[in-house]
Amino acid sequence: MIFYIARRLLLAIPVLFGISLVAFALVRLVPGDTATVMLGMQYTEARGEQIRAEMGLDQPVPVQYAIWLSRALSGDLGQSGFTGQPVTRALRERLPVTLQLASSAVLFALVMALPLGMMAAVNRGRWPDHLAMTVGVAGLSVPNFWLGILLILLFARTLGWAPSGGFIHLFEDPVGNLRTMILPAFALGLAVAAVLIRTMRASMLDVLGQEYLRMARAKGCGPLRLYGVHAFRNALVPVLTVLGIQVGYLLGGSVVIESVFGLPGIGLLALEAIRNRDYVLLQGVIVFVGTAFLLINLTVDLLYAWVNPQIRYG
Amino acid sequence: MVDSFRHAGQPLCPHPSAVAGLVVLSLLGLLALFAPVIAPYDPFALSGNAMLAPPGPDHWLGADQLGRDLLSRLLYGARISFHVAVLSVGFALGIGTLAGGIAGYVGGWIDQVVSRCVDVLFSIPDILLALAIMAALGPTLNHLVLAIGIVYTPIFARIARGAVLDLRHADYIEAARSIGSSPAAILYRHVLPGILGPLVVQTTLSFAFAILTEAALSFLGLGVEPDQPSWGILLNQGKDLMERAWWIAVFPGLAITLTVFCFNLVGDGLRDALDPRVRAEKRA
Amino acid sequence: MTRRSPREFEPEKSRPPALLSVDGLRVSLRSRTRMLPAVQEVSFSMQRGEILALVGESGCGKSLTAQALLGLVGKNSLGQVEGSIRFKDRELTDLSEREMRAIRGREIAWVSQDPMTSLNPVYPVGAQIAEVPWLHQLCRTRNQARGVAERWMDRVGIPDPALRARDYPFAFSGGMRQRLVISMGLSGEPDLIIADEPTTALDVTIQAQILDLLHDLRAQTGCAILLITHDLGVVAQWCDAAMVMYAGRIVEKAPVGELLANPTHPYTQNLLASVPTPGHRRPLQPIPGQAPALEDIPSRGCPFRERCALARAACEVHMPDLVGSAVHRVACWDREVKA
Amino acid sequence: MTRLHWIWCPAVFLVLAGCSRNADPVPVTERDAARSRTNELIVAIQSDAKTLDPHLATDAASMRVIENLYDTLLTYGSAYGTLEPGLARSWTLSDDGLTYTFQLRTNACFHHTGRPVLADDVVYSLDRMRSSGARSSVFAPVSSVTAPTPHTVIVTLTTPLASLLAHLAHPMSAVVDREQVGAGGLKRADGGSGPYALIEWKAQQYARLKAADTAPASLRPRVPFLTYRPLPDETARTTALRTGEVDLLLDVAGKDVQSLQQVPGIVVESQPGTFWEYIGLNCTRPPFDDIRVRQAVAWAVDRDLINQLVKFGRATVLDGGPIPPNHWAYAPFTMYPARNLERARALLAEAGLADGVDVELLVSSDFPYQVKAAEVIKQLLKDINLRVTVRAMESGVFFHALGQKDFTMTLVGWLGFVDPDEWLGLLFRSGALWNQQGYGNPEVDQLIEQGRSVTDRAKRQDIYRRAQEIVALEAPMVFLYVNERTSAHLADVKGFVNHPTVTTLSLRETWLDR
Repeated sequence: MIFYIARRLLLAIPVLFGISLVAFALVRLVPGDTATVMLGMQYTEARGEQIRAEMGLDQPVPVQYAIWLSRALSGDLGQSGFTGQPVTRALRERLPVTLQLASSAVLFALVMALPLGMMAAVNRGRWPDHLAMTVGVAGLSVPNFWLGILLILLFARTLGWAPSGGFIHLFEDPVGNLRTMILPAFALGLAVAAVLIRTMRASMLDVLGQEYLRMARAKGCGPLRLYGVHAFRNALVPVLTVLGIQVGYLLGGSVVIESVFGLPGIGLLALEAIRNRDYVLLQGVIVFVGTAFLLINLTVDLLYAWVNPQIRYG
Repeated sequence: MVDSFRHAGQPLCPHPSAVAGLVVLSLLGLLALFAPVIAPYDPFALSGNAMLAPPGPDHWLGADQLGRDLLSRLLYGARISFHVAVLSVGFALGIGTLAGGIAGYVGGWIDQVVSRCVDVLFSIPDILLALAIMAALGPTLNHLVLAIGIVYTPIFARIARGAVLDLRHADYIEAARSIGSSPAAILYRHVLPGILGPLVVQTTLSFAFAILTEAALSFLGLGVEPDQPSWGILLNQGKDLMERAWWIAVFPGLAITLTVFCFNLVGDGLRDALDPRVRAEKRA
Repeated sequence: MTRRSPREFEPEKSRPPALLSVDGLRVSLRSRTRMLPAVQEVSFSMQRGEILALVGESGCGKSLTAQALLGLVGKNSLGQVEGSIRFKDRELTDLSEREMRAIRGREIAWVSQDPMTSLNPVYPVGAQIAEVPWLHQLCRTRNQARGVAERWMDRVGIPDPALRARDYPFAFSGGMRQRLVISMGLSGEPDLIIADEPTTALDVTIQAQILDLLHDLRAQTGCAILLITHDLGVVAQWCDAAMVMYAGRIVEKAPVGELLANPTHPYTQNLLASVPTPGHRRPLQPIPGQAPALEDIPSRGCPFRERCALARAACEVHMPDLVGSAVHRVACWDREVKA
Repeated sequence: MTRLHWIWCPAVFLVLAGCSRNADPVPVTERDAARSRTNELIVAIQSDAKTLDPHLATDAASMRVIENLYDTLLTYGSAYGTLEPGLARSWTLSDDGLTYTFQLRTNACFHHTGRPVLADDVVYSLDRMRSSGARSSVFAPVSSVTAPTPHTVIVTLTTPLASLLAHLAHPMSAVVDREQVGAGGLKRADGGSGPYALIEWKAQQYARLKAADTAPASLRPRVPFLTYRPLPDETARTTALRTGEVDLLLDVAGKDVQSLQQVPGIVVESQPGTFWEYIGLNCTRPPFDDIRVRQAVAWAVDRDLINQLVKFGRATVLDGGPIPPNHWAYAPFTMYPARNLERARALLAEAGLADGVDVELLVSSDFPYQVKAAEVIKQLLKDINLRVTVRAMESGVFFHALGQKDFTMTLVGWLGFVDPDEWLGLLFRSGALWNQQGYGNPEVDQLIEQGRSVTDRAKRQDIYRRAQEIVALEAPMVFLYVNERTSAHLADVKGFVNHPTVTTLSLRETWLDR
């Protein structure tokens, strides 16, 4: 098991390296730079050069990359050119919001998808199946930002049940926090739920055809035990894998959803960084998100091993 | 044994939903194609009188803040959506399949390089990647196509590579090789047909994603020129007017949802029909 | 033909009331257009301690018959069960699903075809075995159930059961897994075990071990075993009586000795002729053609006629009844000729 | 056997997510000391402040927060165009108009260090503004700033500067705490002595202020806590006001005015403002280096239509000069009374562009109403064969492009504060920093110089009228309209004054009737 993790981590290194390279290169293709945006209308060559020199942007790009990479390896992603705030601190400030948003979305997706997918498989070809499959396709087809807008219109503007934007910290006002999170989590989670419903249904159908399930019935298991215990955990294995893949969607989707709901998370941070041509911050965000994606996938694989004992020992 | 009996005598399901999706898509495609003929108004024509006109006999789907006819804008918007989807997915399909196919077929360090690149692109969430590319290139239609194309290239590369790897050692390929067929001929005649199924499915599904991504980027203001009637832009313009003029945000959203829904239906149908693995599962 | 049951075979009528008696069992499966009869006119009975074989090619309805006995078909839209299944003076077809559940595993156990897939891969085997006594409230605590499970693992010959109970199925070999499946069947102390081809997935030496085990356990617990198999060798060696099934119908039924010595139905004869007999050098004769698929079973007449060398006009029209002596019955228009 | 622990995994994840809050050095007691809806005024702003350094800030959001943290020598009076004492309790001007002497208040203290504000600090701040600040150019005629006594500041000029006092009253002409600047800059810190002190600033969430203990009782604001919440989405802002999540909106979009007015419990106040918008034409680049092409645009634009479509008819069309009617220097003349396509076409033909030309119109995507206006202009100019491509950019890059004169045509706005020099001098003088059109006319330059040095209001009025006429005629900018300034607040917010400029100084006198 430890070898397995170690191997996975080793394999992640070139990918991480690649991400940093892409982030670095891409960000430097963006027209305009931090100095130009900071100075705006008051930009002059001299002052621009001065600021670039302060930020080390006057060095050749490979040198910049080398310096940045060596610092990044020691956990220092540099300082935002725009606010002077360390990137790691900006990330740390914003992370809880995105984390809460993404995990609420996943929670919502699981709560919705697992029973629906299971019901669909058990009642294959009948109305619960059709319902679940319709949700499964429709959920994938609704643009999440549109859904967000509609939710705001309905629940925030018309009914007044939830605020239409902004963020309240969990510890400052748990109820308020929940109220600010529920709509974005739904808007973001629906597509994940759709994918999971389909996966759950397919894997459940697969499991339902397995001999051990007939065996369990022959043992005298009732439906609850049959589906809830014997089938469920087996069916979960592909669902977990797919969930891992969905993390990428969640991280990307949170950019849009955070923008729609005005949630100050990593996604909004990325948009701000683009807006301000904040090189250091933007590459920090991309590298961070890429790393998070890899780590989450690793976690999912470990979870996978936990659900599926064969891998655990293999 | 019950299972082996279960679907005996059941004719191969013709996927009515996929057919319906295809019909609606063709209809949408025709509407987009003939938008200049069908559209009741010039989609850019301003009108002080029609400002925020609700849906009615003059403007079936209402008008926006600048008095532009929403139906006409939606029809022209479909052109943008389809244009971006077709070109970007075409780009992704071409480059991705080529890169993945070569990587899988040749193997060695080329495979390593391609695979790592694919991993890297996969690790950056698609919207974020597209955003960064759009920011780097600037908001034009061609750049939009390129950005979305790049984002969806790795998936095709991965599929093509996997399929080619599977096929590389298949008996009939070995046979072709042993009778001295050139690699190009083998790729074209034997490998390509073998990977066509998954690629067709992925292409269809990618259309759906591409339309969503285009809408999202336009919505965030990193899409095409702001007066163009891209569905994402229409939505963005509608969002602040929701209370006064719900139709501006609702109809484009419906258009996106419908189109993507149809692509998804067709994609699912194709997957069931073309993917032998799924077919086998379905039979079981 | 070395081993025989301790009790010699007796005529049915002189015996105590049967453990199981099946009468006119008919199982139909729903297809898109109609109900297809997959099992028809199956009647037989079993005594306590008896090992009865149900023989036939794959797809002939053996497993379906077994599942009907367990009430695993007919309770959903896929199939429909008609006829009577009397088990210990209860009519199983009248029981509710809940009542059936109390019987499954506890009174009628099932040992499935494929040990490789019959164990749930994500739970330790001990827990899976313990589930049976726990579900049927044979034990008051989970610990007791675990103890029962370990005891049964020990009895089916799994070394070091306390330790191995915590292992997952993939850690066991095929033979070991079949032992586990058997111990799972036995842990409810059932009166009837339905063993559905318990050895097909195993290699020959393991096969013999497993069948020996079943045989011994029958002797120890006195349970009856309905052994479903396509292997006449297995029938000859371990069973008391046998029924031959073809296209959902029982075509011949006799004590094993009688059946082997005096096969009457042409299908049985063909079946025997296609199996190599040790010591006898003779050419093997494969049965021409193949068993009909479910939807191809003719709605009238003898289903075997297509492959039968003795087919005649009557075979086209009516299905012969299962008739004959109390011990040996056969369903063939040709039986008079034979007799 | 039934292991359902996994159900809890996401839940635990959720809780952990909440736990990882950042460790701000501010003690909790201070952060939340007895704050409640009865003593806290929550103001919604369009975007988060970019910096808290008054000398660097150029965006309205930053100014909003900063102006309540800092003192200036003078402040704007609540009547538009008047000035009142601030840190300076009195001032005198020498007869030659070149030396201003300010007497400082003695009871002002910096929040962070508790140090009294002395003349040295004023000198330091003015020098900082003159040398590197965003508004250094307005202080160009200042030759020296000295502090002969701890409470006297002398500002010496090279030429008379009529607008100096108005410039000093600008909220960003703030006096900053030198020690705070040295301690790591003011970007995220409070170096002020103003009525409110910063408690906590959480990016994109809120900036929380409380009434400064250091302020003298007479100047202490009536509301103990003041919180700014950035809500970038227009809809979210109005919703937040309706649901009472925020108390005050400083900018209400034209489309929302009507609907908000109908909501009971919400007070909407509107008056003509000083934020005006224009089409900027780059006079150094073809085709707009030709005055006729510029004039063609001015004639081809339908200001009323844009006002109607984009501003819901709530702005005031500028058909003459840029200074709005509510200002004392307003010049009542009309240069472009209505759209006149014939004239526009004729002018273009004269310039040899009868077949039209392609131009790019640069706008900032951060101001959706300007993007909308650009869309309208694109259609309007199509009628005279000017084929416009609208290009929207994020504001940072956009303003850089403007500053570099790297554009052909733009649509943007300008916020005039108090002195007419802020309308004309900064924009139309040859080589002026904000003269991104590259416009130059010696006569205008001369008029602007005159306007600066003459202190008599009536004379200045004439001078600026002349300047406006020339500028409107030569059309480096096509003036469109001046916006209404509308604020909305809950009815129990009392004493807030909706000022024509962005200033919110009246927050000091605002109180909550709860």
